[in-house]
This record gives sequence, structure tokens and C-alpha cells, in this order.
Amino acid sequence: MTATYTPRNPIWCAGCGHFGVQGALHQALARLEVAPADTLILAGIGCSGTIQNNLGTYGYHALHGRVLPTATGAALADPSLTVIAAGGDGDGYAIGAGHLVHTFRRNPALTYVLMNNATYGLTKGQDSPTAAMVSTGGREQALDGILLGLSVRASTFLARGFARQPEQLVRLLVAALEHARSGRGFAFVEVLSPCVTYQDTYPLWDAEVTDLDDDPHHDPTDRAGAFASCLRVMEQGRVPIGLIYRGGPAAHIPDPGPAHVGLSDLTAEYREIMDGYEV
Amino acid sequence: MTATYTPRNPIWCAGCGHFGVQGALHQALARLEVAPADTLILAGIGCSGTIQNNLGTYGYHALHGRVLPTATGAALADPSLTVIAAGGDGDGYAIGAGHLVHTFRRNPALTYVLMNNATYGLTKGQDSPTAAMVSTGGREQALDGILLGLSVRASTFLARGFARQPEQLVRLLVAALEHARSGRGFAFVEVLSPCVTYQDTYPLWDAEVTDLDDDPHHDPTDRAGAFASCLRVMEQGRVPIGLIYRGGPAAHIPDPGPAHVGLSDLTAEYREIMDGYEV
Amino acid sequence: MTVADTRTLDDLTVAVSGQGGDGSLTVTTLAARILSARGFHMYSARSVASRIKGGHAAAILRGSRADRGGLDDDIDLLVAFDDEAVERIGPAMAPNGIVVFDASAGPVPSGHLSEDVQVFAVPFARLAVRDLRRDLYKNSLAFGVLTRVLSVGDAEAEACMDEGFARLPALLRQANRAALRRGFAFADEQGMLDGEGPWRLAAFDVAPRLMISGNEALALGFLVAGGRFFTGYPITPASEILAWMERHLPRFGGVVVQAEDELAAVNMAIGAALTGVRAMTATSGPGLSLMQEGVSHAGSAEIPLVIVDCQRAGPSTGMPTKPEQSDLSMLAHGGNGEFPRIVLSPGDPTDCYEMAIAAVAISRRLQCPVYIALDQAVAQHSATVAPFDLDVAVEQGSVLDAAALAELAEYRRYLITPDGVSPWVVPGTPGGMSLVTGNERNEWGQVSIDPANRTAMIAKRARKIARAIDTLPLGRRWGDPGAAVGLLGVGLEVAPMREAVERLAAAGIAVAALQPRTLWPVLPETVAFVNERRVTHVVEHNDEGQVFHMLAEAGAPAGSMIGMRRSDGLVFTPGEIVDRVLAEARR
Amino acid sequence: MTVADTRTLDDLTVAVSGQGGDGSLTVTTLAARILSARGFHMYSARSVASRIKGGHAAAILRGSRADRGGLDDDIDLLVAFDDEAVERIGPAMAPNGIVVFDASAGPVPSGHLSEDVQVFAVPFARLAVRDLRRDLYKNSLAFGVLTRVLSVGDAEAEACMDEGFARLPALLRQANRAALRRGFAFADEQGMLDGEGPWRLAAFDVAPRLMISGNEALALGFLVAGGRFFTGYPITPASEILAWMERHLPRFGGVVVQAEDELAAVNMAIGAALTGVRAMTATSGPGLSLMQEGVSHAGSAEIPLVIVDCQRAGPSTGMPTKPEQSDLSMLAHGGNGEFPRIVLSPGDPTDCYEMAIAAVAISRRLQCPVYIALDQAVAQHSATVAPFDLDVAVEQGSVLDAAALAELAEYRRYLITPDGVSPWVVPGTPGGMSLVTGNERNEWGQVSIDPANRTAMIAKRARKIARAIDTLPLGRRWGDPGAAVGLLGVGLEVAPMREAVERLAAAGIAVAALQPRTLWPVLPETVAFVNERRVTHVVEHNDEGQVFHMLAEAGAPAGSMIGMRRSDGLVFTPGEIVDRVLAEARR
Ligand SMILES: Cc1ncc(C[n+]2csc(CCOP(=O)(O)OP(=O)(O)O)c2C)c(N)n1
Ligand SMILES: Cc1ncc(C[n+]2csc(CCOP(=O)(O)OP(=O)(O)O)c2C)c(N)n1
Ligand code: SF4
Ligand code: SF4
Ligand SMILES: [Mg+2]
Ligand SMILES: [Mg+2]
Repeated sequence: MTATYTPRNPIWCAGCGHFGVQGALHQALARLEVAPADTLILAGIGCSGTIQNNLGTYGYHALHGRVLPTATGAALADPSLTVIAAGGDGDGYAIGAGHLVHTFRRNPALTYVLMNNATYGLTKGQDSPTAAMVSTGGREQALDGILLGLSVRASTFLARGFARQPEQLVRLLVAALEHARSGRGFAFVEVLSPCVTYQDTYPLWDAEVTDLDDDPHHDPTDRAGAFASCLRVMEQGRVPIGLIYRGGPAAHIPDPGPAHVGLSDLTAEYREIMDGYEV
Repeated sequence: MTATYTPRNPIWCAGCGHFGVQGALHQALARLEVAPADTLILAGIGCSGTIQNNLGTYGYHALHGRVLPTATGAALADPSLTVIAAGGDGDGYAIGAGHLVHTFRRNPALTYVLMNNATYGLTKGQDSPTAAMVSTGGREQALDGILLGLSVRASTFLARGFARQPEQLVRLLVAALEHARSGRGFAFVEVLSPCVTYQDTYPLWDAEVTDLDDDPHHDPTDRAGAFASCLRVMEQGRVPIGLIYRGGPAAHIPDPGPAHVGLSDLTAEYREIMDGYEV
Repeated sequence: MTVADTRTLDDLTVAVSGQGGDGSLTVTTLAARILSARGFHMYSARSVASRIKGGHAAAILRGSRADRGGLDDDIDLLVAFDDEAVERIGPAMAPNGIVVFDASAGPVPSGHLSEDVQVFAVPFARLAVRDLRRDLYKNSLAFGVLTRVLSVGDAEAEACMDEGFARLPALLRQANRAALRRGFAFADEQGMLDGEGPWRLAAFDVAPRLMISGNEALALGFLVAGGRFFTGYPITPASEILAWMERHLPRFGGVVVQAEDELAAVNMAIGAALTGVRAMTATSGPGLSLMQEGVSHAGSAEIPLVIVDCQRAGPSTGMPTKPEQSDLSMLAHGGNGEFPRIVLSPGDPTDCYEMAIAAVAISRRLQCPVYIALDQAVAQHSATVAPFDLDVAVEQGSVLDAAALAELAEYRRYLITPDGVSPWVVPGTPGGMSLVTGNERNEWGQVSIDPANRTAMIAKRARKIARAIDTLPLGRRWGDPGAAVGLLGVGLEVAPMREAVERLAAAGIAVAALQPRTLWPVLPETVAFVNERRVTHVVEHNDEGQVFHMLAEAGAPAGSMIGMRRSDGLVFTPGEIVDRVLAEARR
Repeated sequence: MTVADTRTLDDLTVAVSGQGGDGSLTVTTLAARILSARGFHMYSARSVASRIKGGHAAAILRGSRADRGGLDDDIDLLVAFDDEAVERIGPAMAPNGIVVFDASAGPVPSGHLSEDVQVFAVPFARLAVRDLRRDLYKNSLAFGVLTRVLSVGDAEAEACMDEGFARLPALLRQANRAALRRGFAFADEQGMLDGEGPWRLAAFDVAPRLMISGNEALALGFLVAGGRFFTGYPITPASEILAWMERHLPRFGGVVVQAEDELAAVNMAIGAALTGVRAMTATSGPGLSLMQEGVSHAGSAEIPLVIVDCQRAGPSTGMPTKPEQSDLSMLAHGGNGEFPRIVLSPGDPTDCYEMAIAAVAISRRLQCPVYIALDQAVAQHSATVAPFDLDVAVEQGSVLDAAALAELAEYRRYLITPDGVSPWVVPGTPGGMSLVTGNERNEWGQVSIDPANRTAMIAKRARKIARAIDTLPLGRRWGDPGAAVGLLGVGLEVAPMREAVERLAAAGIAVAALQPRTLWPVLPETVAFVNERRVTHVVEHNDEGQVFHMLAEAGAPAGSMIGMRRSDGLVFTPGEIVDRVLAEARR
């Protein structure tokens, strides 16, 4: 066997929620038996954006906020890969918000794990777009990625997990990976993943999460209903988790994808195009 | 009187929806008696992004996709101005989508008129993020700015007009300007404004618009209800117009705003800060 | 205009001008068919304001016996649909030129045409509306008068129009033919009978040729080079590349994405390139500014990427439809930090085709970003060129497959090598797992701030260019290699420069011309070109002299270079270049 | 280390190093209080990896009789919390230096320290955990040993800690004091008694001083210059400016926005500037790449804007916590098209304060973007400096109020003037309505592609710089103005360059040093400095020689310049500069 890099030990502070995310992702990939060589994890910039170094797969460190376009490019170019985008709430909801909206709309077959800690961990604790989740007044100022996803009608998979509820998280990640790998499209999983150093939200979220998976009235195939359910929970000052929405049209996956198309013996086809310019 | 520039004649193709938008905006400003000298119209890049040249106010031509941050900067710096951002669907929904989300979240006191023609007019008819409104299949691929606005809980004013229904459009614009000018925050008005040259949607939209202002069941103060109403209309292949949502918290307007604060005799205050560094 | 005998032309420039929507381009496109049938080389240019209707636009067509690839000094034949056309183009008319003027709104405005210009005043628009009920038909009417001026037979003109409009609905075709005949009738009234116009066209034998724009040729080159992933965001004057890709790439298993913005475009291309696919994006100045972070990233993370910049006049939004070469400094120096990059610079469609192929190969071989710098004129103007050589071998470059990987004891994505290029295994290859990052990293791709590693990595990246410099595309040369006077320019300067060299030679003045095709790094041959001459005119479309300064930075003596610059949105004519060379020579 | 008598130090460098979260900074901050009380000048630096825990970090404090503003060649006293600290910093220890080592995990690793270095091995962490139940208290414990080494009295050390920790909760304060005493006790065990350590500190009289970082000083300068609008997006090493503004600006009626990204940041600042408010944004390389389109826009539309670039090591994400000067070419040449811009370059906190004031005034006067280029070291390291001159007059610049407007017959926003600066009326002023655009425009701000207008507008914009060049901030100089050997550098090069000049002078070698504070355009005085010398060492933190090439482009003879460069994340020490100068002189 050719030797290659040794996966790194996480560089996170002890207790960081991102450990939980990594563990769950690891389990989900194992459960689905995805080979590391077929897995490409692309990460944003942030503490969260180091997860790709630790799992022994192909790993890529994108620019801050650009993990989704990069992952989309990779997924479209080689649909045989299991493409996973990962990053923080700063990365995905602040600088990356436009791409998130357009990735919902474009619905490429990839999984996105957004580790929401309501702060910018790596740059030392500035407010992220979800920071207001934590303040008592003005909670509506917090951006909510799930509501955003619901508002884009082409979205097909929206879920939220909590780093401290690993069982559900693994389940959601397995479902997300299956959704993407089976070609249904973009699977978005936000994970509440506390930053113990700058914004320790464990106690808050322990108390506040409301599991819609447990709610018999919640129908994850009803977009307007899911929107209403989430709003209702949020208006109570709580955070909805679980599989929020699954549905929509299937993704268009190019097959076999440019990474596997042949390049030889095409001169005749090229000539046909060129001849179109003959005068 | 000091002479200054002469407002230009619009450069739009005969029949372009943008004429209707300009007419309505002109009327709304007149109805509210806003002085041209107190009005700053900032526009994006596109056919739509030339409206600021034609109205005799202060006019500013922003970068493509950046009209909202620019307008936010101006509105925060001088809250005594009536700040109006204007631009196209390419400008606002494609390259500008991230800023739109964050402007909803930030809720600055300004009005945004987005002229949606489901195409890129100026660059000659490429698909915009709303292009799928016009195709028969895959309509959910079209981005909907109103749903997007509803999904951001800090949003306070969301409306859609139609360039061919000037009376309602003037009414919506007046309400939007009042909303922003009274400090309640960001007033978003999308206007269906057909591009006769590349995507003539007049017949389509004539047939498809559904006026929620006429719907007794529609309550524009109910976010989840408005979301459901819009979705319902859209699932029928129609386009909801009218005042979709109004509510939310009031904007925080700095008063008097940096444009009007004094700069002299502050040495003592500066010294106090500096002394904090003394060793 | 060169006149073979009293009335037969073998170098003719026709301009058709009016408001943007007037279909000036239709007239020159039809005229091109006439010239093409006679074996003329052709060059077609346009000048439109960046808006749909109401802007002043001109379509210009030059046909010539020699292959010119650019405009002449002046206009021989002007079809003017409004006063503004006469005002703007009148001063550029050749001696004894002809103006066909739309007199619907009044007589030709005075003061813009010299005495010797002959004017045919025809109320095109009025006739079109009166007799055919649509203003638009004035173009076909004008084409009728134009063919009469050139003594093209009516039958040929009609056949030409039928072919040109073959895709139009039958009703429209008929209406246009009626308009054409109305044009003939008007010419008859003026005594300009079928086949007996004031001018006559020469005819030559030619091999089959393409008529193609730089954007189209570049797109084809990318495809032929194995390019299979393209991302773009509409912007003038690069949008045609996106449109071309949307039309042709999917058939070859390729993917085209119209991104939400240029940030997405460049990063999607990077993501695709990561999987081993040959990827490209194209934009113009404002978009290129937005892509700078991405290009720096590709340079750092060592990702092959081709970025096309179809330059337009800046700064900022500038003059979107006008040519300029004012992003060159950004291409060479933009982006945060230092990273290897290459700037190729084609001068005509053939060159665009070839440089696209070269860019794909180089980016793949060196694992770094490669720019192709066009300008609006090279990008959008069409010229006749010989068919392209389609027999292009697509190399694997530095990518290892599973078998090659198995030969290695250890795979290090960023292995430090003598030529700076590391082995590369794409995702999906068993055992080739690697880390790719824009942070400084060790050979395994793990983030590292170790000073010794850092120094080695900087040197490794710099070596990629230093070691490859002899393999980068060389320039093209014209004129007398031993001449003491040089002309040096890229892009839209190439055609007038070439023609100026010929004219100067005819006048007994030896000049050598160089078009560097690798603009950055500046090649030794480019510096040598300047060193070998008493004086080199550096011709460029910008105000600051960006090419000039690149050359100086690379060691060319500033004292022996003279800047020949403009940035007013207009091109240099061959005559202007000749005049400036002569003026310097006389000093 | 300079030693006044056998044991009394008047130039001392202390390093405290361990894993990122270990609170090394706490120890140096406390030590700074001790040195400050004795009148030392101080300089405090840090080197941390860009991640929170687990990265290797060092806090370094230099105290000196002379005002040095930078680091010395080596470390006199090292407090090492782990093996890595010894491995990394050991080789940089001064002869006869002292290492205080945390022996909790084992003995000092061998092979990294020379014989003459004295080691005190103390199981800090173990003692802290065992006796005080938290690893964190090892810092206070170490401070106890450190003060004993320096013969600072225990009472003074305790008082110092009480003051330093005044804001901590009482319980924590007590625990820290216990840790400190545990340190004393340990020293007692080693026979290093109160006030009787191996070293002693000198003491001097000094005037009151500030201890402030470049980022903080720059922020204060902006405020004092009348700056009232700031936008930022967090990024190392610029984030402190955003934090500072959030803390102080609102009190003065100012507005601070943490934008969603750098594109929003630069455009919000432009929007605010449009209303006449003095606006600034700050970022580092990756963010600056994203801002390029906006800066080009400000240049085109003639909007005053200050952009701070706190440079870190690139390319791309690079080494976020390491200093570099590798964005300079982008500052001078980046962005699409050509537009006037100025790059100021401060070298220490005082300079940062002054250049911020200058940048605001110049941008306002010339209506164009002004960059302030810092590097991570200048931005984040703190130094003692004399209190700033707060008596700054805020000028109106080129803004006309309603009364001034009324004097004009006609107001043209882009009036062509001899100095290129046009009158400017802000929104809200009756009668001053205007159009502002990034397209090329006529004097009224209406979009225009007229070639003559275009040429005039380019010339107008270029004139703004040409006419103002004599008013831009001049450089600072040290050494012998007549010396044949020069040192030229900006930012973090300034301090070691200054000190090298002194050392060389002491060795009888005359050297002149220049820190250009206006880096772009290159001022005539800068070129003259090079021209006047046999050789000038251009000292810079990058690999390609960006300052070197700027000077060459401006006409400084490349042949008389020598590049002195590094980009490995480390600083130049004065000694290294001295050595290189000597090496060249010997050739
Ligand atoms: C263009 C750009 N702007 C800013 C930064 C600085 N930066 C690095 S990480 C980060 C945010 C991290 O927050 P988040 O994405 O929430 O990740 P976390 O660290 O909280 O996991 C920022 C702003 C950058 N690297 N690039
Ligand atoms: C950064 C950048 N990218 C691309 C462009 C080119 N561009 C100009 S207008 C436009 C889109 C116009 O569409 P829209 O905003 O819908 O306005 P419309 O013309 O339809 O009114 C584009 C892509 C640009 N000016 N700047
Ligand atoms: S700073 Fe916060 S987000 Fe970053 S590793 Fe530590 S706990 Fe996690
Ligand atoms: S191209 Fe379309 S959007 Fe532009 S002016 Fe014409 S009709 Fe309006
Ligand atoms: Mg975060
Ligand atoms: Mg549009």
C-alpha cells in the first residue's frame, strides 16, 4: 500500500461541539460503508473548517464562505464521489449566505453540514448571523438556515441536529448522505455545535431544543406546515431540531460526469462544430 | 438657482416594464412630497439600474449586486435622507442574494424596489434566478424574493407589484416609503416588470397575477400565514401580488446619524480614550 | 480603400450605423456574404453602447485581398441611418468615399463630410414604414442600395439575402425581399442601374476559411483541449463564451454552470478542477476583481485553472462595450500574497484557439492558474481565418492514476520536487487520499507554519514558473528581424501593428514587430527584442503603460521604449501607428 | 541583553511560550508592569497559530533603555511550558540566558540549549493542579519564579499582580496570589531568595507613555480625524480595529457595522462616504482581494474611502497569524482598470495614528481611495510611545455646503479642474442633485462613451495624484544622510532597520535609513534616496521584492538596489540586518 497523510487529531478546545459533529459524521459514513477514497470532504474556514483533516478521506479546505460553490463544482464534475461540504455559521450564513440560497435552488447532490455555534470561533468570538439566538431580546435578528431553506422551493432536504444528541445526529446524517448519494439532491444539516470558549450554549440549547421528530403533527413533506411549525417553536424561544423537510424534485445528475468522460477520437465532432463557422 | 444635471430620458426599449416602475415611483414620491434634494436613489447594474438618472434626485450607480450594502451605508450615515435602492432580478437575486438576506436581517430604514423581469436585460437575455417563473416545468427552480423575505424573521415589509397595475403599485410604493421613512425599517417591493425584448412576460403575468390584497383570508401581519398563502398561489402556477407582509420590530435609527454629528471640541473625550493606554 | 483599376476595389471598409436596435449588423452580415463569395478576407467589428435601444451603434466590415484581421484607417462606404452616424463617422470617411444616408428625417447634416464624398440620400425609414409597415425593413432596403453601389447583380443580392435569412419565417423573408427590391427601385430612380454602380468588387481564389470571433475560437480551443467544465456569469464582452459552452459542451459530457456570481464561478471551477476535470471560467474586469481571492487560492493550493479576462474599458463599470488593456497589471500582480501565475495573450481568433489549448495544457502541467487576456475587440470581433488544426493530443499532465500511485512508496500531494510540480491523485482513487488547502502546508497537505517548510514551499511554487519558462508560448513576429525600430503590442494592437509594418516596409523603413503571447512572466525573448533595438514602441490600450512597466520590471531598458497608448475606447489604425513611428524616426 | 554592570540589565527580552491557551500573554503582561515601573521602553509581540487551542504560541516582551520598538536578536529569559517551547526558542537564546522550564512532563529536552544557558526546572503545571486544582494557575506560579530571577521584590510582584488582575473575581485573584506564592516558595527551595536573583533590573526616569498596538493607534487616529463610519468583517490580524470601533465610535455619534462579508463592508463604507461622512474599512489579504472591485469603483466614482490592509502571510489563506508584506503589489496595481490611489505605510503605533489622520484628510481632499498598509507585526504588536498629539484640525476638504453651492452658476459633480478635484455636494443639500457612477461619465455624472470626454476624464483623475504628490506624507529617516549605503523598508522592517543603523554607526559604518510613508505613488524623495547611494538594501517581507519593483518602476536604478527579503513568518532581527550590510560591504 502506498502511504499517504495521517489524519490529524482535532485541534479544537476540549468540549467543543465540533467533536460531536465529527464523531457523528464518522459513524454515518461507516454505517453507509462509504470508502474514504470515494469521499471528498470540503470545508470552509473556521474552527469547524478543520474537520476534513481528521477523517482520512480526501479533504479540501475552501475559501471562507465558498465551500458550497466549490463542493458543487466537485459534485457536478464527479458524481461518483460522496461530496460533503462542512463549515461554520459564519462561513455559511454570513459570507456564504448567497451561495447557500443558490445551492438550495440548484439542488446539487451533496451533503452540507453546517456547525452552528452562534459565534465566530476561529476569529475569537465575534457575533455571527445566528448570535442573536443566544441573546434574550431581538432573537428574530438571528438568521435561521432552515427557514431560509424552506423559502427556496427547490430545496429537498432540511434537518437540524444537536452535537449533544449524537444518536439523532447520526440518523439525520445518514438520511442526508443517502438523500444526496441517491441523487435526490442537496441535503442540508445544521448542527447546533456549541463553542465552549466564546459562547457556551450547551446549557441554553440543552434546555431549548424541541425535537420535531417527536411531534406527531409535524409532517416533513409539507413545506408550509414545516415553516409554520418551526416559527411556532421559535416564537416560544425554542429551537426546532429533527428532520424538518424532505421532498421536492430529484436532482439532475450528469452521468457519467465530466471526470469520467472520454476525450479521445472526437476530431470528427469537433470538426462539425468548426465547420459551422466556415464561409 | 444653481444649475445642475438635467434628468435623462429613459434609455429603455419601448414597452419595457421599467417605464411603469419609474412612473409609479415618481408618483409615490410626489404624493409624499419628498424633496428631490432629500432623496437618494441608488441603483444596481442592469437596464433597471438606470432609473436613478431620470428623476432629478441625487442618484448613484452602485456596483452590480451591491446596491443594498451601499444603500445601507448611506441610510445609516444620514437617516434624514429618503434612501431608495433599485435594481433588477439579476442584480438582487443572483449576485446580490447574500446582501438581500442580510438586509432583511439588519432591517435598515430604506426602500428597495426590485424590478423582476425574469431575465438579464442589459446583458441580452440570459436566465436570471427567476427565469424559471416563465418555463412550464421546474417552476420551483425560480427564486422567490418574497418567500425569502418571509424566512428572515427580522423582515418588516414585503410586497409585490406589477408594472402594468400602476394604481396598486403606487399604493405599495407609498406604503413602503412611509414604512422606511417612519423608521420601521427595510421596505422590500418586488415589481413584475417585463422585458419586452428578451422575455416578454406581459401576457403571462397578466394572466397569472393573483392579488392577495383582494383576498379576505390573507392577513399581512401573519408571517406563517403569508408564507402559506404565497405557496398556495404559486403551486397553482400563479404569482401572488399585493402587500404580503408588514410587521416585525422597528428599526434602530441612529439619531442624528454620523452625517450630522459635530466634530469639534472633542479633544477631552479623545484624551480620555488615549489615557486608557497610558503605562 | 485600395483600387485595382479605376473602379474595382480589393480593400473595402463598409460601416453601417444608427441607433442600437436598427439592425446595422444585419446589413454588414449580408455584405460579408457578398465579399466572401469573391474571396475577400474579412474583419467585422462593432461599437455599441452597453444598453439595448437608443445607444449609437456601428457595424463595420472590412474586406481585403490581404489578410488584415483589423480595421483600415478610414471608411469607404457608410450607410448612415441617422444624423449622429454622419456626425461620428463622417470625419473618418476615405477620400472619394460614398455615404448612403437615410433622409427620412431631413437632409444630411452639413459640416461633417468633405467635398469629395458622394452622398446618396434615401428616405429608408419612411419608405419602409410607408410601403412595408415596419421601420425594421429599412435595413434590407439599404442593402439593396448598397449592392447597387458595389455593382453586385440584383440576382446575386437576392440570393444572398435568401440564404442569410433562411431561418426567418416565410412571411418575414418575403417582406425583406420586397424591401430589397424597393431599394433597387430607388437606385433605378437615381440612375444607378443593376450591375452599373460607381464601384466594382475584385475577386480572388481562396481556400475555405472560418469567420469566427476570438471568444468563439477560444471556446472551441478549450473543448478541443479536453476542457469539460465551464462556469460563467454574464458580462460584456465575455458572455459569448458562456453561451457557446451552453450550446456545445453538454454534448461532450461536459458541464456548464451559469453561476450566481463570479465568486461562485471561480470556486465552482476550482471544485471541478479538484476532481481532475479541465475547468475554465471567463469574465471581464469587474468580475475578475471579484475572482482575485479565488485565483490566489488556486495559486496557493496548486489547482489547475484557466481564467479568461475579456478586458473592457475601466475603471469600475467603465465603458463596458469598449476595448482596453487595463487589467494586465491586476493579472500579473493582483490577488493576495505571491503565487505562480501565467498570462497568455492572443491577438486574433487563431491565436485564441491556440492559446486556449496552451492554457489548458500549462495549467494542468504546472498545477497553477493560467490567465488568457483578451480585449473587447479580440473577444467580439470576427475575422476570416484558416481552419484550425483539430489534431490536438490531450495529455494527462501531472495526474497519477491508481496504477502509477501504486508504484510510489508514499504519496505526498505537495511533494517538493526539482521542477516544483508535485504528483497529483484525484479523489476517487483508492489510496490517494490527500489534503488540499490554501493555508501554507507541509508536503502532506497538513497546515504548517514551520519557517523552514514555508521557505521550501515558496521556493517550490516559484520553481514551477522558473523551470517551465522555456516551454511557454513564444511570441509572433513580423517585419525585418534586424530592424532598429520595434513595435511591440498584444491583443487588438496586433492587426494594425502588422499592417503598419508592411506599409513602413513599402516606404523603405525597416521595422520589426513582436506580439508576446506569454505576457507574464515576461519571456527572455521579449526583453531581448527590446534590447536588440534602438527604440521599441510599446503599443497598448491603457493610460499608465501596463505592458511597458511589465517589460521594464523584467529588465527591458525603459530608456529605449516609447509608449504608444490610447484608452478612449477607439482602436489604433495602421496609419496612426505608421505616423507615430515616422514622427519618432524624424526626431 | 545589555548588561549595565555584571548583573543589572537595561535591555531584556523575555519569552513565555506554551500551547495557545496557556496564558503566556498573562505572564508577559505582568512582566511589562514591572518593567514599566522602572521606566523601560517596551515592545510586546506574539506568535500564535491561527487556532484556539493546541497551537504553539509565544509571547515576547522586550524592555530597553532606548526606544527600540522591535525585537532584539535573541531571548534572554525564556519561560517554557513545554518541550516544543524549548525546541523552538532554545536556539534563539542569548549567551548566558536563563530558561525557566515546566518540568511537569519530564526534564528539559536536550540538544536545544547551549552550555551557558542556565535552566530552572519547575513542575509548574503539576504544582498548579496539585495545589490549586487548575492548570491555568501555572502562569502565576511562573511569574513568581520569573520575578525572583529578576530580583524583583516579592511585595512588588504581589502588588503588580493585584493591579493586573484587579478586574478578576476575588476568588480567582486569591488563587492566583496563592500560585504566585507557591512560585516564591519553589524559588526559595532552589536557593533563589527574595531580591537576590541572578539578575537585576536597571531603572530610568521617563515621561508618561502609552502602550498601544498599531491597530489601536490607527483606530484612534481615524476617530480623531473625524472618522465616524466604520465597517469590517472579522479577520486576523485586522479584527482589533473592528472591536475598537464597536467600543468607541458610537459614543461620538458614529456608526459601526459588522458586515456580512468584505464586499458588503467596502460598499457600505462607500455608501456612507457618499453622504459626506468620513468612512473606513479594514481587512487583511483575502478580504482585500474581495474588496478590489469596490476600491476600483471608489477610484472611478471619485469617492473618498480609507481601506486598511493588515497584511498577513499569503497566498490565499496562507499563515494568518504571520506578518508579511505581500499585498503591496495588489494595493498598487490591483482592481480592474486604472484609477488614482494612494498607499500609506506606517512603521509603528505613532505612525499608525498619524497615517490614519493623513489618510482621512487625503481621501477627502482628493476624493479617492487611500490604503493604509500594515503588516501583522505593526498591526498587533504593542509598543510604548509618547502620547499622541490630539490637536488635529478636521478640514471640510472639497465638500461644498448649501451656501458655497449657491455661489456657483452651475454645479457639475465631475467638473474638469486644473487639480483634477471637482466640487462635491452631499445628498440633502438643496439644489446640489448629482449623478454618481462607476461608468465613464461626463462632467454632470451622466454616462458617456464620447472619446474626447473619456480622454479628459482619465487625465483629470490622473491629475489628482500628480498635482498632490508634494503634499503626501514624507518618509522618516535615520542615520547618516550622506552615507553611501542605504537601508530602505516599511512596516515591521523599520524597528530592526533603525537599530541596525545605530549598531553599524557604533561599529564605524555610516548607513542611512529611509522608511517611505507614502509607498504609492513612489515619491521623488524615495527615488532620490536610492540615487544618492552606492547601494541601497531594500528590506521587505516577501519573496518577489514588491517594494523593490515599485521603486524600479518609479525610476530607481535596479542595479544599485539589493533585496533583503524573508517570508517565512519570522521577523528580521537588527543583527541579521547588520550582518547582511557588513557582508555586502566586504564584497
Ligand atoms: C475572506 C475572509 N474573510 C475573513 C476571514 C477570517 N475568518 C476566518 S474563520 C472566520 C469565521 C469563523 O466562524 P465560523 O464560520 O462560524 O466557524 P467557527 O470557527 O465558529 O467554527 C473568519 C471570519 C477569512 N479567512 N477570509
Ligand atoms: C461584477 C459584474 N458582473 C457582471 C456584470 C454584467 N452585468 C451587467 S447588468 C447584469 C444583469 C442585469 O440583469 P438585471 O439585474 O436583471 O437587470 P435588467 O437589465 O434585467 O433590468 C450583468 C450580469 C457586471 N456589470 N458586474
Ligand atoms: S474556539 Fe470555540 S469553536 Fe473553536 S475550537 Fe474552541 S470551542 Fe470550538
Ligand atoms: S432589454 Fe428588456 S429590460 Fe432592457 S430596456 Fe429593453 S425591454 Fe427593458
Ligand atoms: Mg461559528
Ligand atoms: Mg432582469
